[in-house]
Amino acid sequence: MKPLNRLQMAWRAAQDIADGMVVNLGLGMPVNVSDYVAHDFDVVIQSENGIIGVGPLASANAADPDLVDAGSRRVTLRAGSTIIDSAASFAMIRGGHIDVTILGAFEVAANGDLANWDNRIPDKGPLVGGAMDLAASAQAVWVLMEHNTRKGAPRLLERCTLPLTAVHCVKRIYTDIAVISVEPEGFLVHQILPGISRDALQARTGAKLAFAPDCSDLAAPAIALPEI
Amino acid sequence: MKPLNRLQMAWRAAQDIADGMVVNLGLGMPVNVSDYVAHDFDVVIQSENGIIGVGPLASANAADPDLVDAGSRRVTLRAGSTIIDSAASFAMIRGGHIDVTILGAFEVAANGDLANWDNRIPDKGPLVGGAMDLAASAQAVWVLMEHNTRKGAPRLLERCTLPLTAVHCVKRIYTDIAVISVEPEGFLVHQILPGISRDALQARTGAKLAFAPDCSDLAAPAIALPEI
Amino acid sequence: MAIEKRRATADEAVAGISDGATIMLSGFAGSGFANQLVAALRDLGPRNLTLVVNSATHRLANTHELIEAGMVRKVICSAARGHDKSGLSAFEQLYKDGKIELEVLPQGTFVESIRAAGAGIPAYFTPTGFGTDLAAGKETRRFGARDYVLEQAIAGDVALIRADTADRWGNLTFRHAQQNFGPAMATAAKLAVAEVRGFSDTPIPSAQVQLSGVFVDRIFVADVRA
Amino acid sequence: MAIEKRRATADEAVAGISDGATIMLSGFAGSGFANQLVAALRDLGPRNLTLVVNSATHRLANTHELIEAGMVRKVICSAARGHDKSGLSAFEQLYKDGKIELEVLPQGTFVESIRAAGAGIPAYFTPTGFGTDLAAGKETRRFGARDYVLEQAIAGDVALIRADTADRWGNLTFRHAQQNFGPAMATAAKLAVAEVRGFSDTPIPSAQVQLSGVFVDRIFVADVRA
Repeated sequence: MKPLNRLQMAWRAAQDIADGMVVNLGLGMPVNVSDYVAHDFDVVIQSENGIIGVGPLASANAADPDLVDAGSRRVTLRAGSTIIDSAASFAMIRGGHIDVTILGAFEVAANGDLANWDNRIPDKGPLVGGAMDLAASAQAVWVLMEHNTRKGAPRLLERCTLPLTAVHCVKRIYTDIAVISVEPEGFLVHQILPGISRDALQARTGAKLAFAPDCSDLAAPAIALPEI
Repeated sequence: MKPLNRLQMAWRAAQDIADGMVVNLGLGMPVNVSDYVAHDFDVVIQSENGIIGVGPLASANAADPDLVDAGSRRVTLRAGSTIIDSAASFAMIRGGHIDVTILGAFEVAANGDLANWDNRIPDKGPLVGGAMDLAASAQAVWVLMEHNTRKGAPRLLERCTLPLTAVHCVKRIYTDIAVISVEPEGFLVHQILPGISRDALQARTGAKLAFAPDCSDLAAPAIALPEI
Repeated sequence: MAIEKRRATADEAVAGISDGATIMLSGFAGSGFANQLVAALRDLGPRNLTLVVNSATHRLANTHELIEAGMVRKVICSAARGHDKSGLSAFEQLYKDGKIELEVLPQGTFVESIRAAGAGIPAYFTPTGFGTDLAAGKETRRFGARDYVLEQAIAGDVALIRADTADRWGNLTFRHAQQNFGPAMATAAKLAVAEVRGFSDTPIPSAQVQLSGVFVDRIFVADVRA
Repeated sequence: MAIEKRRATADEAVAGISDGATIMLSGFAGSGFANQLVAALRDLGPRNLTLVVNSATHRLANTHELIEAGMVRKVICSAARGHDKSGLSAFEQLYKDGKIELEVLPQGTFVESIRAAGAGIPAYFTPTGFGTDLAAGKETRRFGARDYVLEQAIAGDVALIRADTADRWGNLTFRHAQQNFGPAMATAAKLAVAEVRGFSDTPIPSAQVQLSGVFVDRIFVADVRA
């Protein structure tokens, strides 16, 4: 079976979102998660720029330049939404009022350390945005990332090598080939893509893996990536 | 000439309020100041409970139990007003956005220390309310108080004897017999009630007084106290 | 499945509040008291409560009923007495007898500490109170030309707040000066319960919401006959 | 005499801003940039500015024009580059050449520090950034089971913010996500100037005001043709 594509990974994370949750979705892959939340759920999507209750992307003719999410996407408001200023938005984030934030990452360590910002792009200044606040203070931090870099290096490590975003924060990791939680003892695998053995998964991972007793197959429906 | 009564003292303080000022008025005597502000001035009266733009007291049939100032008085709103919550109200106060607060006091020291709360009423608990915030952070603290206690003891002192509200904060004092500013060197008298000599004023004061070169007569129009 | 935060009775709205809880009560200057929730809390009868309330006694609040019922161990407030000068209130009698613990804070510190708890800030420096008895024993530090006091966040287990209108998401509006401590308290408590005048079957328009339902767990529509 | 905060032109609205000033600029994610005021500031041409702005570069903001004009000594932001991956922006070139000073903060710390300045709080502890490069060298302290970083307030000389509607008291409303950093910046700056879409000849109703005019010193009604 093929590894999950980015939208399938978003779909898989969405399956773990419960009714009534307040969720913040990071730029890039994570924002797609909202498309796969059960339609009859009341899930509140919070965006750092102050929107509480982000709806789907706006259609071209309904797009409003002042109705944007933190990723500058023109969005709609869900019923029951409101908008607050940035000070209040980050008070909400830092105060622990976000149940789950789903973030992209470069690396996650077995102690839950997260590295998802990088100030080492040559000549470019650092860009951190709201990631540190979200990672430090959301009730749960879930990571969506490929299991390995394009060069095949592991992203799940004993210790992060890149600059940290926050310490001891990641609870779950959804990769293209596995679903893994971070426990006090380290990484615990809950699902593996059929066709990948436990040994093969361990070989592609930079830290010791444990396997849950009920470890099962990772599966997702077919979802085509949009043509770009 | 008779000493100023409480409303005349409020009138006198009101004469020093400039157009456009943001003013907070303490419970008791100070709230009367608003009645004597020039009618063509845009003065914004802030109340600690979050009203920005308190208007006159409400008439009996217009009184609204939810439209109250910090003293539980049923008030009206002026044009251009808004209402914020207590956290925002005290952020405004502590942040230095109040131009003048006019407070009652028990004692003022020559170094500007203010004592206007008292936790020594037998068996009663302490009550401080918002006085410490106002005294510490308004751009100017003006005090309205009788020059002496009922027993004749001075309220203007070298050092306060009662528990302090804030240190080094008072800028001006309006008493029933004088208008005095607090300078780095101590008390400076700007107006004295006609018939009271400088020596007599000094004798009723617990700290050294200096007199401004343009020290003038304290005068106020006749204002009858309401019958209670 | 739709979010449903409404509770049919005040008793259901306060259900589960237990001994030793820290309870935040909104209201100031006569407006914003969740009196029906407080009455239900009194009937529920948990003991050893800590109250976080601006005034230990206000003639329009029924905070005193919790105190009279012997349910309160400690009060954190900015005003430990009302303006009533006749006799001693229940609080004052207990305070005189050393039977209730008291922490008095300047009102701005009181509410900023509540806001801080809701905003994930454990401590902050404030100029308020420096050099006064209320800062005695507290850490101080000079920044620039001024001296400041380090104050700590105040978190609650429960906030009982009063608002005007709620919708099913728990979004709230407030009448005039009714909000006072309510929004900050709702952010600072694990369980926030709002007593409201009315319930809107349609969502409150985004620009009219004064406190997001994210901070509100239960709604009780006040009984107008009470 | 009625308060009159309106200025007829953007030039008048930014008049008096001088060399060495700390300028706060609102706007985030494409909304809330006071671009006409920024253009007027560029024409005015003060030097050695410190900019407090969330993004040093955003394709819908003209912050970069101040930087390109060599007016900026330092930038305090949470994003020192845009998402544009092609080439180097003016900021990035100066940064590469060591010709501009940079302070990067987590976005929540950035705005809380601005809010703190406006709220009279010189410093506060936050969990954000603990254990990361952005907290290197900063004071830390443990409260309960967590570690926190001490962060300092960020005050401004001037805030240039964008809003929707103003009245003559300077009260403001904002469209949707337009407010972002504007309200906090207005409270933190000595001089707050608001660029607005429209002016209301009647007072904005109390419950609709999103930022009190107490915090707003000058109003400029944006030129729709610009």
